[in-house]
Amino acid sequence: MDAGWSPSDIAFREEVRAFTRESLPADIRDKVMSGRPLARTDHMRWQDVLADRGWIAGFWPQRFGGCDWTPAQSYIFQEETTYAGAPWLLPFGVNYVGPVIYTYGTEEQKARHLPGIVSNEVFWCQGYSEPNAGSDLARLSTRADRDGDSYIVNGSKIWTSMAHWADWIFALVRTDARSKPQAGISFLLIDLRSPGVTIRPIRSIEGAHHLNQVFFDNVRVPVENRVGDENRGWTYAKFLLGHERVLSAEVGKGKRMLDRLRTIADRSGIADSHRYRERLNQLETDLLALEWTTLRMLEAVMDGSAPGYEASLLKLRGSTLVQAIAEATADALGPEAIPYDPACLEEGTNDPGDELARHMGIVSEFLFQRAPTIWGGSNEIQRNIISKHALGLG
Amino acid sequence: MDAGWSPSDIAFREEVRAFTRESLPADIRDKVMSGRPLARTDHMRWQDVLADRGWIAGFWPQRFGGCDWTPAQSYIFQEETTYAGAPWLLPFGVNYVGPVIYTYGTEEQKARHLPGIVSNEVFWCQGYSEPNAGSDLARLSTRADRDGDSYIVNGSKIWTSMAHWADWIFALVRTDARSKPQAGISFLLIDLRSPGVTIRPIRSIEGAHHLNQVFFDNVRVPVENRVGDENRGWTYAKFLLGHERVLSAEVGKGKRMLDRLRTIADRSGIADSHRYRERLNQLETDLLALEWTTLRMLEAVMDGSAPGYEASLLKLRGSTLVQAIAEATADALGPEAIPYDPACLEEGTNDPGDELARHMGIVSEFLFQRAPTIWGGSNEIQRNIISKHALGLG
Amino acid sequence: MKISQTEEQTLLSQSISRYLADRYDDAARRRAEAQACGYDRDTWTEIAELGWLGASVGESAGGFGGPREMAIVLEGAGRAMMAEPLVTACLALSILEAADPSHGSLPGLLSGNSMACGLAAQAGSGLSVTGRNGSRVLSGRFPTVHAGAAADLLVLALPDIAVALDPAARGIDMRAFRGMDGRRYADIVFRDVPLDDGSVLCEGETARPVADRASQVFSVATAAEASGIAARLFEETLAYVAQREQFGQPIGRFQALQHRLADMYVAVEEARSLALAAARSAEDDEAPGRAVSQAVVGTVDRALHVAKEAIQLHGGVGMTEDLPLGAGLRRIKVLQLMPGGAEDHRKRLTT
Amino acid sequence: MKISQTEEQTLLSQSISRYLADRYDDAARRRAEAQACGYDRDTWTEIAELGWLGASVGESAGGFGGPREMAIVLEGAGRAMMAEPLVTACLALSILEAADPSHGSLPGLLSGNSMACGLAAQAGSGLSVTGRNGSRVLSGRFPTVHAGAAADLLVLALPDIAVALDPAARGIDMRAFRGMDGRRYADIVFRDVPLDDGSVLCEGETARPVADRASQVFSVATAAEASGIAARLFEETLAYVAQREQFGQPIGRFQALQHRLADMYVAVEEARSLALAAARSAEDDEAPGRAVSQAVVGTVDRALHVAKEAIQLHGGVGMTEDLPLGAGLRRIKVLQLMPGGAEDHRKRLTT
Repeated sequence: MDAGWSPSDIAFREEVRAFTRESLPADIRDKVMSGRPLARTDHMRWQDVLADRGWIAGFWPQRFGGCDWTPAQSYIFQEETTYAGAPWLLPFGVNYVGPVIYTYGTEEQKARHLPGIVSNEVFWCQGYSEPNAGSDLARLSTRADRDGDSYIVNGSKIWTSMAHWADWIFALVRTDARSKPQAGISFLLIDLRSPGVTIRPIRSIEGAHHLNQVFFDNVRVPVENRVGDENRGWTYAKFLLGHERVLSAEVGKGKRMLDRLRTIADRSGIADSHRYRERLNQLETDLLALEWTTLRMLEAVMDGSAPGYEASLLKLRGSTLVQAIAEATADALGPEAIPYDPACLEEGTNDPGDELARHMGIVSEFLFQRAPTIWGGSNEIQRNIISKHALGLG
Repeated sequence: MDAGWSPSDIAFREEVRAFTRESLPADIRDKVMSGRPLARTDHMRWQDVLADRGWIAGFWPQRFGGCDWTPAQSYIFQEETTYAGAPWLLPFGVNYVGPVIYTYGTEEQKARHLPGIVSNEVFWCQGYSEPNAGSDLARLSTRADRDGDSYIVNGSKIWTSMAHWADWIFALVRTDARSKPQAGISFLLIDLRSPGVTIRPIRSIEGAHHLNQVFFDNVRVPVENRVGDENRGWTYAKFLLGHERVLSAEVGKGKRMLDRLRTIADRSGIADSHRYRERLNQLETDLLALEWTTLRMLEAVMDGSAPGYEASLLKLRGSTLVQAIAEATADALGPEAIPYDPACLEEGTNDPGDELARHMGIVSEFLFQRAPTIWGGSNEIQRNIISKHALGLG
Repeated sequence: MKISQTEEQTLLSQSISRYLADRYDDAARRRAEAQACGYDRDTWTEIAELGWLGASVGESAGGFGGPREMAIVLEGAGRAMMAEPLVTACLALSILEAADPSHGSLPGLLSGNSMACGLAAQAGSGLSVTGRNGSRVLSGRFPTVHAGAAADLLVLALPDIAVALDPAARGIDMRAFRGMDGRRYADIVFRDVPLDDGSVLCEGETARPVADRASQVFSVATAAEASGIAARLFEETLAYVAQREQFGQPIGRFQALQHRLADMYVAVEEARSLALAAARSAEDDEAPGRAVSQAVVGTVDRALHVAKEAIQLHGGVGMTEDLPLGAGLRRIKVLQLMPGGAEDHRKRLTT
Repeated sequence: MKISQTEEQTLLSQSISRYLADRYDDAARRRAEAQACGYDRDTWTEIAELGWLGASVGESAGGFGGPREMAIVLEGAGRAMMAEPLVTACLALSILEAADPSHGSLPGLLSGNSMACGLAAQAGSGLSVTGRNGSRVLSGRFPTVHAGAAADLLVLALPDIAVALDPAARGIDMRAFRGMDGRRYADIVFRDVPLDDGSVLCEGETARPVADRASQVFSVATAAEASGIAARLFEETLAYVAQREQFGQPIGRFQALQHRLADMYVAVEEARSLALAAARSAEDDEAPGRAVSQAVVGTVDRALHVAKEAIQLHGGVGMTEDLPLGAGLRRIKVLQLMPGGAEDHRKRLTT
């Protein structure tokens, strides 16, 4: 079905497809395709390839190292690379902190931090959630007390993905305890090598280590590392949350996962079972709906009529769908899914020739995919946003 | 599976089964089995049969005309008669107002009203809901102003099932507008032949007329028709809502409806389709769960350990299940379900020999069964009750 | 990039909405249903004049649109739950367009002076054409033809032949009935109906794409109507929960209901997306494929969910004919169960 | 009328709860999982002394219970997500009871000094006994035997024969592995394993009821364990939402969550009812029927729903191994996918 792409969009899609086919290392692709965990070096190797091509931050303005991609191009890039088995392009630098810096940062901050993101030399992570502040960021209690030209930061951040791999963290911290909870928050850039930073790994239910708790014990952060005004960090955080979320629908990923489901079902002999067919048909239909909803929202973003809550709609459905595909894939393995030990996921064999290791990736992904309906604003929060903003139910 | 019934319970079940087999008129049974609408006379004929046997109000104390049935006997009676195709024993007199009168009424009220219920001579209906007071009875605004030995009633009641067939209505009315919403309400018995009463029929989505709006225009009601204290009607209403609800699970009805679904599927040739089998299996499993939950709750009621919210649990699941069976049955008809005109339901042919008329009953029931999840405290209200009272979530 | 609609399509959509808002409320629907033929002939002429029928075919056939424009018309009709036989009439026009765009009946049909019912093979059973050349006869049955008894022409697209028949022709038997959606249907049986040269629109190799087209258009129309109904039932519910007060506030303030409304909203948006996907596929003149069947199943499933939730969240009043919710549920059930409807597509997709 | 449990059964249930509360927290489970054999042998002896194993068989075999008592034990074990191989051990005891209640191994098994794995035919594949009388051999495979490598005895119930074998016997091949639920399993392959008179428990006509019994007991145990896990996960969630504060109040005050918790509560109650139905059916010694299969499917489906909701409603912390939610989800997935598990029952019910 023709989605109404322009000729230049179609040409761009071909370009991305050809580039990915040629440039994505086979071993990385194989890990992604089989759901096995990626090492830091896997992410970095692929992102280096993109950096060389100038495609790390394609949607950024050219003057900051981007390509001025339209939302359609960003979408095409994500869909094509993801479908082809490229690793998730880690969003912490390029999608999250980068746009905040080039929108609200000082010239010095832009000069210091943007090049490292575009060149894939600096690895960022995000410090928003705290043990007592999950969905409710207004409750956050990590303090930054002014001391001359520095802030002294104390507290901790949790669910910090990839913090153990990161160089820097951008964090929301409380700089004024007396004002209303949403006010009094500032947006700080913190070098993770600073004295007083400790990182505790958190083991996830699928056996992987990607989550962390980051502790700040009298960590000294120069005031020049604050983005924007003091006590207005909430504004920048909200800007960030709304940024580029149309891409979150993960249509390419859904297609890739459905391909694998079909392959496994063919191999395991359940492809003829009616139950499997009903389920596959349901998932394919949901993906078709998600794809066309994404396209409609993309169009709205491009012609300036985007309702503003399109991200919530796509996040809600996209996360639910990849979750369902991941479970259907584990189920398609049947009893063969059982010989999987999450405790061995990270240290265990990752030899792609090992059939059990392949299954391990599939079961691991079934468990891991319980997360997308929680992170980035849980689906309950997304329903709140939709009912308040799209439906006006206040 | 042996549910642990006592020998006397087993004997009672045999007695009810034999009695129903012999005494339930075949034409009434046939209407019930095929889902066609019952006339007032159909209900009355069957209830006369029960009245003759002394089984209209079996669970009532003997001194008021009942049989002192245990909850187990009440359950057995309902399951057996319903499964055999007996009409729903209309609850307004026997289950609702009767127990309120013998618990809170005066000797005169007992003497005047109870015999008519037990003998099936007086037809009652229930006046709780109002256009602006559905789940929230505290909002009710039908007024009863004292005038000497009478109240003057003004206002209207809505969703009054069978009001057009009824002789009397029991109604909640506001007798004190100044006190808190839950207070200031009284429980009145009103003769529907009183001057100033008008009944407007409401056509339901399945084409039947069972709902009504009852208007009161300066209706004079003797003060002696008030049950219990003035302004304490809320207490009696709550007593009534909690009364005998363990029976609401409708296990017998579910079994009867599943029998019909199987028959129709066999006839329509879909019995071999996997989709139908999955659905049937799901419904059968849900019914098995409902039945054993009902039995567990029944045991708890009898040994005095009932948690108090068992009615909500059973109502929630029972209503959802009969709704699902009714829809599966319409779906099993496939395209043959289409030639059904709700506008002709009441006046249309009820000749059981007419195949279309049989289908009419099935489609009508699919539509009608959207109601049980709404009436008697919607399922949303039941979830509120469970979360507050069973789960303590306040 | 033009994904959802062009400016012209937006204008069409707005004009439809205006007409429906001004002229077609629930009372109008009920009056239409009460007519002997099951719809209102004045309305029919009006909407024909407004171009609703011309929207479904291209200029070569005297119209100005195609599948996407037809879908816009049917989404509007679904929203208003119109009793008028738009699906069947658009289907007839599309078959004529594909088989014989200069067919003499087209001007009269487009102006609303006459009405044709289109019959796609997937809605029929036991269809056969026997005999050779001058002496062929058609047999078979279409059990659920909307407004069949009011048709001036029956236009059939079978895999090997497309024909246009006078409903009064020998061998055509009709039994009219009202369906659960309140509409008039005919159960049409063809028994050895002679096919003369005048009735044959095309045959042999050229008939297959016509039949494919009919199947495609029927699916697009079904998805579009279901998506319109879903949108309407959702809007009714949203308006209701915003004004209905219980426990001291509008019930739309209760979070449990808000989350269910959010899910209804998502279902409506997805139904719209799926209906669009189906229309775009037909625009590209693709053969009827898996995705189009999925679009039909997906929109009808979502519309059914929305209809049930609409009734539940309205409470008692949702069970009454005072509101159009029951009508919506009944119509969606027909779209699900009718021959060639969502269940048939699901069967094809899963077996 | 005694539907759910007798006084003795209530006492048993209370004693189990007490032991688990005192002695078996999540850390104990992790320690047990970390043992080479996959469970803790001291715990095994303790619970044997408390009568947990004796609960599954009647007096003739040296125990004091039956299927309902076994279900009570397994519901408790499910609640604690115990790593100890109770299902397989109870199954072995039940087969021995049905086939040869005076079998010499029983006292040692009941006291916990030794451990036997029971193998019901539904969990195996390619099972066959060939040859006649003195020279019969057994072949086949049981791919997922909990704690198989730690067994002192393997007790098999096949339709025509029941046997008890030394795991070290010639022709028995074991490959040990850890499953996604963190437990130790063995993939056991029997290749022409000679069956001497000492290993045969019963055969021919008398073997069928033994095999039926094994099948029944396996189902009862699966349903009971799933129902226990569901109850535990629900309780964890209820406690969490009551104390976790966000937006100025415990999240359990938010109505959308309340309604989902109400549905979880209903699922847990129904799982309990279905597990009870299965146990009562086995108590009455009925042949394995549709209802028992439905009870397995129904409890596992409900437990799976509860596990997913438990993780979702916990948010981030639900995704970590700091809580037992992931362990619960993984165990339920095993009960669903294992040979003879819920999916196999569903297949039987729907094809």
